[in-house]
Amino acid sequence: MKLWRKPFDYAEKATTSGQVFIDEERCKGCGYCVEFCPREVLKMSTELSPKGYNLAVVQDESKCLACGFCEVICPEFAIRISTTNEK
Amino acid sequence: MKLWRKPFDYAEKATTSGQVFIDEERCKGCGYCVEFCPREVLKMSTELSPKGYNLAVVQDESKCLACGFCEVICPEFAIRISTTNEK
Amino acid sequence: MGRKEIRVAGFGGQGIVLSGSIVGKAASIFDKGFAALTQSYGPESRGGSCRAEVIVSDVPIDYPYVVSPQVQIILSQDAYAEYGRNAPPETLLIVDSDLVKIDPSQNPKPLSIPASRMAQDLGRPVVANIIMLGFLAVRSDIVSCEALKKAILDSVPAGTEDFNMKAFELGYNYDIEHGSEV
Amino acid sequence: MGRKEIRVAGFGGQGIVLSGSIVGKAASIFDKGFAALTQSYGPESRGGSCRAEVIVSDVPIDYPYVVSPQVQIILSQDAYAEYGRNAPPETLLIVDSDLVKIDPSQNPKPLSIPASRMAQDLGRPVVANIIMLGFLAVRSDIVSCEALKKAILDSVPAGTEDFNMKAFELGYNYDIEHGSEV
Amino acid sequence: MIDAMNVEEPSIEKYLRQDRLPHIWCSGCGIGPVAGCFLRAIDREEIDPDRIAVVSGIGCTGRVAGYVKLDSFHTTHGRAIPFATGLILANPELNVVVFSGDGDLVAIGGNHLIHAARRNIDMTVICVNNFNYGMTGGQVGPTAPLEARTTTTPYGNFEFPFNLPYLVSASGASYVARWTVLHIRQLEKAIAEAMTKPGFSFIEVIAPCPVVYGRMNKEPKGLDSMYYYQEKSVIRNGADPKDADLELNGPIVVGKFVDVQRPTLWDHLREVSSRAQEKAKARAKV
Amino acid sequence: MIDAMNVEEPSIEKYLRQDRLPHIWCSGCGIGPVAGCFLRAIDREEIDPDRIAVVSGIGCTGRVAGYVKLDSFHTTHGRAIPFATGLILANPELNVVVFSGDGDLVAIGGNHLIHAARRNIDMTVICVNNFNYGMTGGQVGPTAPLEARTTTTPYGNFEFPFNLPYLVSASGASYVARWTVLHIRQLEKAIAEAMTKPGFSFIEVIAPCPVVYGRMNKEPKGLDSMYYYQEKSVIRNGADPKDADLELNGPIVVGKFVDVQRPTLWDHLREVSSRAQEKAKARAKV
Amino acid sequence: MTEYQELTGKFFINGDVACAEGAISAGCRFFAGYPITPATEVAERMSTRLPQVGGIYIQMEDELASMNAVLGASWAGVKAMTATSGPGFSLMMENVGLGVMLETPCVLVNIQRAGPSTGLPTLVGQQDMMQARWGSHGSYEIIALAPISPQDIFDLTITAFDLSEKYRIPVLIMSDEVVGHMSEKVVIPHVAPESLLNRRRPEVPPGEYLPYKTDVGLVPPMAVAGEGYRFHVTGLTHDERGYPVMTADAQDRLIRRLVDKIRLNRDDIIKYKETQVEDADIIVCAYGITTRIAQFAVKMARDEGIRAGLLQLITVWPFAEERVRELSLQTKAFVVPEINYGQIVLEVERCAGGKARTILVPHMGGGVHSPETILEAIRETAQ
Amino acid sequence: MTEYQELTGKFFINGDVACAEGAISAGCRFFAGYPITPATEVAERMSTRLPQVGGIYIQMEDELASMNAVLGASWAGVKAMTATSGPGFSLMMENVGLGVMLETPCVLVNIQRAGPSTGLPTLVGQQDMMQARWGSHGSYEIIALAPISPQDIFDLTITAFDLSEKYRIPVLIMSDEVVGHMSEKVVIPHVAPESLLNRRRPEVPPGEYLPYKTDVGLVPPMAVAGEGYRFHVTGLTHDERGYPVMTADAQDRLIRRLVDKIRLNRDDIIKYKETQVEDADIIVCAYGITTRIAQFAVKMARDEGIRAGLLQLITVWPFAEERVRELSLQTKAFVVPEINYGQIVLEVERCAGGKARTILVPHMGGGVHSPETILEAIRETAQ
Ligand SMILES: Cc1ncc(C[n+]2csc(CCOP(=O)(O)OP(=O)(O)O)c2C)c(N)n1
Ligand SMILES: Cc1ncc(C[n+]2csc(CCOP(=O)(O)OP(=O)(O)O)c2C)c(N)n1
Ligand code: SF4
Ligand code: SF4
Ligand code: SF4
Ligand code: SF4
Ligand code: SF4
Ligand code: SF4
Ligand SMILES: [Mg+2]
Ligand SMILES: [Mg+2]
Repeated sequence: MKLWRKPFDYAEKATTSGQVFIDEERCKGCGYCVEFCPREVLKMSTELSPKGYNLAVVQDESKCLACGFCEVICPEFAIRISTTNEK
Repeated sequence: MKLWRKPFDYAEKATTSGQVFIDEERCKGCGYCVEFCPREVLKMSTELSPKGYNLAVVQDESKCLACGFCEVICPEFAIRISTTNEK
Repeated sequence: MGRKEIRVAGFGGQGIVLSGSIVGKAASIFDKGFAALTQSYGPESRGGSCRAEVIVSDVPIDYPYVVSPQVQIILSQDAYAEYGRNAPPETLLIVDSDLVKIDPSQNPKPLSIPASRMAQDLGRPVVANIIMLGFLAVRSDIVSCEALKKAILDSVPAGTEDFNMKAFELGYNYDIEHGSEV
Repeated sequence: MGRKEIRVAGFGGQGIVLSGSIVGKAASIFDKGFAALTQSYGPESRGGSCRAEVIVSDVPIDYPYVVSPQVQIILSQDAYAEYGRNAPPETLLIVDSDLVKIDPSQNPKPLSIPASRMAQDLGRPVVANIIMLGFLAVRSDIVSCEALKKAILDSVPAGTEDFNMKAFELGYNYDIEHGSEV
Repeated sequence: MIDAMNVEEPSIEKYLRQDRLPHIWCSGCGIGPVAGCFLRAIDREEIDPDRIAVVSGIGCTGRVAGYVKLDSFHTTHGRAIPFATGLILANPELNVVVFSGDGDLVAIGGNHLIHAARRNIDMTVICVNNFNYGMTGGQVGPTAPLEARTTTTPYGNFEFPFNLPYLVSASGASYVARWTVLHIRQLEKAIAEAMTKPGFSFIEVIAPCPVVYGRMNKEPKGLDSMYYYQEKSVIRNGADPKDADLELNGPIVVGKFVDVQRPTLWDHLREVSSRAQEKAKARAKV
Repeated sequence: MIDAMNVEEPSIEKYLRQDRLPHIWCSGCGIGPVAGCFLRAIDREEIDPDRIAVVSGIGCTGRVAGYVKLDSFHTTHGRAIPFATGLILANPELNVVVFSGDGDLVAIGGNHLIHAARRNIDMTVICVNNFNYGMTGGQVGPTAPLEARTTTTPYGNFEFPFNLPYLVSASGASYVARWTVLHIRQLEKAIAEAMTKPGFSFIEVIAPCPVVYGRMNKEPKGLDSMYYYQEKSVIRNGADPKDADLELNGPIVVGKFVDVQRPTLWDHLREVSSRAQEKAKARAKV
Repeated sequence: MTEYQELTGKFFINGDVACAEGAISAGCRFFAGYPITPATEVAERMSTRLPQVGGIYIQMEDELASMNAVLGASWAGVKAMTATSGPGFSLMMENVGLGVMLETPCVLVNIQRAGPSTGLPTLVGQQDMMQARWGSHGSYEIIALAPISPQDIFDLTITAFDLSEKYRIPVLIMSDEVVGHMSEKVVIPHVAPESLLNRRRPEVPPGEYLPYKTDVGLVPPMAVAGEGYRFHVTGLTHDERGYPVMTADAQDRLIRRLVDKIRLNRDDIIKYKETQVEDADIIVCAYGITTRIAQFAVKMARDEGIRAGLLQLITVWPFAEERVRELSLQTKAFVVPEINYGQIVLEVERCAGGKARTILVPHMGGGVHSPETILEAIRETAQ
Repeated sequence: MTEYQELTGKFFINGDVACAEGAISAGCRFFAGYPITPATEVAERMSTRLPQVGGIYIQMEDELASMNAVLGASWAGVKAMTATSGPGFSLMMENVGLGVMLETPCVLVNIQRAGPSTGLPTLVGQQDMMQARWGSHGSYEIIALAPISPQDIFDLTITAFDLSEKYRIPVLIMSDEVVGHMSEKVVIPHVAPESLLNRRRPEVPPGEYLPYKTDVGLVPPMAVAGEGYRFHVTGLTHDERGYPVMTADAQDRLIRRLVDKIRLNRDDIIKYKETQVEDADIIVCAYGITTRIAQFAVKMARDEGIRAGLLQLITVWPFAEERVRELSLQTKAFVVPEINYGQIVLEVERCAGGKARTILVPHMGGGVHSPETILEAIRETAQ
């Protein structure tokens, strides 16, 4: 039995997990993905891109629920979430 | 006492009487004045005017209440009612 | 036959352009010549001055306006003043006697027919112009009577053919019934 | 002094046109010469390529574009590729070191200052262009330092004067603090 | 419905360019009576005629500007409202009245209509709605009911019409009314109210166009239309304009639908102007 | 408000002209997410992309047409709707979507908007409302709230704005909704509904324009606007659009306001066409 | 929607109606317009006829909308037309430019009345001739034809559609109130669909199609919406892919091609008709209704022994520059009657280049010249 | 509403801003416009400045509305202006015609970008020059000025208002993106109100006033709304009373006067500037920004020993016909650089009348000519 090792957690239970790809060529650092990710998967980097933007980067992919919100809110079509079957 | 000689009549009591002037140069024979006069003061002539219209003419001025409706409805500004003080 | 010119003049609402169109159609479609109809009218939908001019010819027409008309049909006092009163004597002048007061001194005297009254008596004021065309058919050979009739039938709304033919006959026979003035 | 030409190139949002305008104003209003500022930008509000060119002269200017620049301030990699990399050696070339990677083989080596980082460190990214102007003031005599300062004060929003002067000084003193590369 | 009890109509001859009468409108055309109401409203409210400016576009109704002895502008098709906007903004002392047709104000001029209403600009718009383009010979207009016959809808009109009171109130008008030409007394009163009210006022007048629209829709005489109005009109002051749709041969809801107080464009402009002048005292940098 | 429970977003890369990315919109601009919703709605409803035509006017939003890998037309300022009208009438098999900005659709294009709604023509109009003219650098637009600062209202906006849902429903639209960019899931659903519904559909999307409008109105970053939407939005599906006015710093009523069934222009046209052809059998006279 | 109901035979109809019939014979199946005297009858005729032949008639809210709806319809693959007069023509100009830029086949009819502004709505003018060429902003070329009779407008409307399809450009029919409103016999022949020109369609699969890549000649093949090509077009300066490119280089390439596709094909496009010019000392150069008056005047002049001839411009734009240059070497003078205060005469004068005198015979509008006026000008010039 | 807040001194501003300041100095107190690159800054400046000086700035719903609001304001007695670029210019054309017909003083600024259609919104063109003359339907004349620098646009804006008031006509400022967006020093002097021209006002009492009756010259005095004159004006052809008269006669009288009031006053209206033309074998004829490039090229040519000169058209319309005719007798050739595919060159060629060659140096837009291109043309022509 593995149950005892995966304690009941609504968020984790209801979702699959995701991999996050951020296209650096497209990101303009608006911060939407970072701000509205329910799981604080992403953060803004402090580095300046060649066009002078701070880009979004993945901070802790393991938390990702693959909810896709970052993907749909991103104004730059810069994020792609791929779902991994289970955590 | 004159009362018995002027029997109570709403229409006559409430109004003064009028003289009707129709400008033949302006009338185009639409018939509005004739149709909507509450007292059948006016009628359409059967004569054709030089432009081919049947004009409105006064048929019985004595009935006129000077209500002015013919004047305001006339599309041609062709009618002028002048009020005489009493009948 | 060379170039022939007809002018119809009066005010808007009298079917003037339709008359011109019937004449033109008669001449160019049914009589197989050439015809050009031009028209002029003002901003009014009704009652403004209105004029149709038809040129009929056996060769293509260049200048499409009346230079000196063979026939003029006059349907208002204003039109009479403008075109009728001083028309050259060789012009055939036809007026609607209820709409035009002829200057008694004019010579030759224009032909006249009370077409609009006749139409009103018929209960169809709109056919005054067809009555007029019937009258014209007797008086002028610019278009053939046959062609005129065909053109009328081709031009009036479906269902009104009989009526219009009757009006045409009325105009055509007016002289016979009322005695020619010529 | 004849004709002198300055080009500032980078992308939209860097205050490039304002820099040009300050130089032009300094030269023509405070230094009493003539100056013409032209600009070119794309449809983007931000991030598109952007260029300002200032011609300074003691006689009226006819052709208002750069023919061969005395000074070029380069604020993006694209601009470096277009104008910086192959600039003639006599051109004074200044780049923002955080935004432009210089080709190591370029000779003479452009001057560089991390103006945008310095501005960010100040907490006011918008003053990067003013820092740059301070740096320019040390390196070039096209406009006087006095005039430049006046032009800055005349151009920035009320209430931000002190801040901008501080930024100017920062750029002006950069060499002293960081050692000149020339 | 006909209020026949008033006496002593003021003469409107003094407001007419008599040297231009008779006018060009057809026998039975509804435009004349509306023009008459407008002129009587001026008299009734004792509005200084020297301060009135009438602006029309192009159309039969647009000819109104040419018959009134007032400062009057016969502009281009659809552009009466922006022209009037220039007049009133440049001289707020004017009492500006736009008088035009449904095609002019709502087809080609529709954008200006809704924007003027939105701005709540001080003007009165009188729209004579005869459901078609009278001047050009009876083509379908944007108020023509579904299935109406016109010279460009020989198989029946296939477009829904606007409900003008609804459109104009949704845009922001302060005063919105609809009357037919037969409601001649109410119409005069409405125009008087509109002209004395600040902000944007709109009056739709349903009017016969016997010669083109009427002829094709079983109302070949003005009187036929008048009978129709008499029979089918329903006065519903205060009705929600949403419920004032018109249909072919359907009822005509008339009345005053909207009469609200909102700041006008001029109220706002005065405010802006004083702010600007305060700022200007501290001399702006260039 | 944020619905974070869906999984497996379909990729929209196949509908994007990737050779044109990154796009020209500023960091934080709200147009991108709306475009994304549109593309996902196509996928979601399995609409044949070969049959979609996208028409835009001129403006930042107008650039959408250039980024979608669909038949797409970048027309002139204000004229997307009439251009789209020609497309749909000439080929009713198309699914026509007009995608443009508030200035384009409601300022210069306002007349076409209300007339298309009136006709209930089969098209979906997506209006990105950022309260100003982004493309030309932030001038006041007809949806800018009273008192908003823009580059042409340095002393505050002195004109009332349109309430777009109200205007468009008063004109006759069959489907009317308003969402903000933050309501990204609802927006996608709304676009899907609109595109599959016959007749005229209109969706207003409140969107950040941080670089010009935001900068002047205390929302210098897109995120500032997003927080504002988060805080001030009130979802009221079925609300009377009349009550959906927007004010500076006021609440934002969002939701689906209108969803009714009315015959479309094409329904009417088919009818007319069959009448005409019957008549034509009895050969018309010339 | 249904089969084409052909209408053939001889009819006594006016120019407006003939124009509508010409359009239908040319395969036009979409008309969007806005009524205006004296062009309204084109629309009215279309509103009756198009539904009969499975086409669409729509009256738009204004002329701006009409012009755009026509462009949209053309991009859906349907031959489309609008008709207007001066004020509406002015309003359409911005989007004539869009038509040029997107390379959209369509036909725009201007039944000219007298202006400026509202002017004389019911009376003739030829005052929009230069506007036809220069009325939209930007550098471009256009094609404009001027008919002289109802039969001619019928025929030229077909020509207009052919040219518009061939060169992917809005073609203008610059007629006038007299031609529009005059009725004459018009022979409507059977027009075989094969005899009509149609825009070239792409022959490559969607993935390879570039909307503005030319293969042969200067006119690219045209895909239409809904076929799977998934193309993008824009009124911005663009490259072969149809993508905006904001550079002077892209502008140079694009505008040169747009202009040259007309300029370099001028021999195919320009049509004129000459009468007795071979020995003419004086050539009357005319177009539209004025041609017929001029014809009359030239006859009168010949009768008087003056060697007059007539050059009728059928294609007014592009202007018959070469031919006028040639003629200027063999004649003494051009007499140019126009119902305006001097428009096409400027082109004649320019091309005559001082070799032959150029005399304008203006008419301000509201009527045609009397033949005598033109004759008088011929006489004076002959002296 | 309040007193004029005068702004004088030296400023480093761009042409758009200078234009706005020129308008304010000229007494303009009404601006209605619609934003468009590269003219937006004119509007933006006006939106800040007009409320300060008691004027009205309004952003209308489109350019059609803007043009009409300007006309309305002028008829309320206020000097009024609008500013736009190509697409908006096209949209304004119908109502430029109304302005001409009603004889309405006002100023319309076109900061030209490259077209056709949306073209290159942020980049320069000089492609609307013929449209300026011919863009509205009907026969009319117009005045158009072309500035070459911010200072020049300041000055010419004042001139434009003066001319518009004097001749009661919309005056066009045909500037371009480079002039509009370039910044230079502009000296704003104190402009004494007495030095400005104002429309003549009626001197007769209301009963006797006829809006279009001329007393001296061809320009009638102008009443404005609200003064008690109770006048009527119309875009229809009209008589002296302002009443519509639908005849060719009325048309002839009216249009001749409208045209002649400009043509016969051309010596007062037309301004040009000549540099070294006296001995020139080749005269470069230029206007707007191109003048400055041409100036540079002429200098280079002179340095090479080529006798080149420069004719700068300040007034572009009416065209400096007489002067070009005169010069064509003394020079060998005209070289005409334009940022278009040949517009003003057509007028030069026409007026040169074969006496001097005319060479176009076209630039399709999106940039100015390089001085070398013009020099090259001069060189080739010189051979
Ligand atoms: C730009 C322009 N387009 C079209 C016209 C032609 N035109 C004149 S009046 C009119 C419509 C008139 O309809 P409406 O406004 O309803 O007035 P009505 O004649 O019915 O009173 C039209 C289309 C015009 N003068 N100008
Ligand atoms: C006829 C015309 N007028 C003006 C313009 C300039 N212009 C381009 S985009 C635009 C406004 C854009 O505003 P909006 O539609 O709200 O789009 P946004 O940029 O805000 O997304 C304007 C006025 C133009 N291109 N054409
Ligand atoms: S939402 Fe997109 S553009 Fe914004 S920070 Fe995240 S990845 Fe970058
Ligand atoms: S998919 Fe959801 S959880 Fe994962 S990074 Fe994106 S917003 Fe966060
Ligand atoms: S005033 Fe009244 S009663 Fe007298 S005629 Fe007129 S409508 Fe009849
Ligand atoms: S209402 Fe006027 S126009 Fe009509 S019949 Fe009576 S008088 Fe004549
Ligand atoms: S056409 Fe109609 S609207 Fe015009 S005047 Fe005649 S009846 Fe009145
Ligand atoms: S200016 Fe505004 S609307 Fe335009 S791209 Fe930038 S943020 Fe978006
Ligand atoms: Mg109407
Ligand atoms: Mg916007």
